[in-house]
Amino acid sequence: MSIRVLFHASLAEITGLAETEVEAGEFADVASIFARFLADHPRLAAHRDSLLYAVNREFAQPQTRVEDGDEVAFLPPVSGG
Amino acid sequence: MSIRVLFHASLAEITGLAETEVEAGEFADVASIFARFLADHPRLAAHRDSLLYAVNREFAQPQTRVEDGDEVAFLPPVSGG
Amino acid sequence: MHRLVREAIDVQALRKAMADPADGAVVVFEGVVRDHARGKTVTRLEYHAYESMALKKLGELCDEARARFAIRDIAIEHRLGMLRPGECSVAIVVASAHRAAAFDAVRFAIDTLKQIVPIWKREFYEDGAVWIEGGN
Amino acid sequence: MHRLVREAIDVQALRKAMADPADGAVVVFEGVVRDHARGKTVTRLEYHAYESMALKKLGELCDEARARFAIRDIAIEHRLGMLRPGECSVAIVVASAHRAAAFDAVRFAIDTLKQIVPIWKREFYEDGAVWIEGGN
Repeated sequence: MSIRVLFHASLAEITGLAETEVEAGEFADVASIFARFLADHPRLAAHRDSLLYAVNREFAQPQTRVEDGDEVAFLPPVSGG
Repeated sequence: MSIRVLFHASLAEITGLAETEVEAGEFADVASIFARFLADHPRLAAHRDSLLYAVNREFAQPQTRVEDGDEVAFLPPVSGG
Repeated sequence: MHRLVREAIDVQALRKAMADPADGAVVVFEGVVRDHARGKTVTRLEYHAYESMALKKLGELCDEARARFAIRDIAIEHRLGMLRPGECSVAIVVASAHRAAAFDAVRFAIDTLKQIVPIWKREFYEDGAVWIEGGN
Repeated sequence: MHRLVREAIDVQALRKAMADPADGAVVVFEGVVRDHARGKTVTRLEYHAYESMALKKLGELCDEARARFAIRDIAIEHRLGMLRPGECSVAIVVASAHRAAAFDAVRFAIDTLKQIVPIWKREFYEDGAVWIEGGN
């Protein structure tokens, strides 16, 4: 009963985590998972307005619902190419 | 005292000439040179409306003046690339 | 064909793999690591990807290019890991019967890649390194 | 750099000769001999040029591309003589700091080449050959 949580690029540096898990039952949506990590890593606040969310490798919104087995990723604005 | 005259691509096939010369004193402009070859090669008439003229490797007009030592070329619409 | 690779991109091989006698035009875009950015000397550039999602998005991008433009095929390779100035970070090859569609498709592909494919670069300077956020 | 060549165009060599660590983008256009045209099977294609004028016009075209677009350099090679389907008839390489100028310059170069450079192609079919007049 868990949700996989990924942080990429600068967000992985801030949290010190590239990948972790949270209990599925405790979080209803993407925003609630972000709030949980924001509490531990206040420097995430500066990225709140620009960051992108993905659920199961598809772009998502803060209010996107999450459930057991999902993969939630927090992404800075992309800069590939 | 001569002008070099070039025919390219389909025009060379029609005239049977890729390169020839005319007497410089007998021709005042590009059009008069074309008229001279049109007389010998009436199939050139079908190309008259589409063909391009060059004098000394620069695009020119029928009324462009010519003189001794010039290189006059008759060119079909280009199709390179 | 779309891949993320950690070795040097072989643009010529990518282009040869796309050869087809029905093609009249091939357009290739190569992104190259510049030795200067933001007024500083760039010593290295690191590319990181959310690989599973990046591959999904590259695949969708190729499908959309094939649907929107009259092209025969498109191939994209993006390199990951540490690169030096002058090295190729991304190569896009489009083959088509006529050139306009090939130009449009390559431009669409690189513009879209820079907007939606989860890949990030970190620029290394003589005095530090910075993750770049947002493209151009 | 602009050349008319009678051997196969080595696009990779042309591109490598353009490498510079200040470049962030390289765009390559290759014109390729198609095996079909005008509803017929093309067996061969012959390119003929008014060589002295074609070189002059290609040089002017490169100068104009460098003047109009923010590019570092442009190179063009056009092949002459007899080609088979699949072979490269013309290659254009543009290197620049940013990609938009490179795309614009390559497109300008091939569009202009097809309008003003005195080169002609003759298409050979199974039942004859035709000089093509006017481009696309």
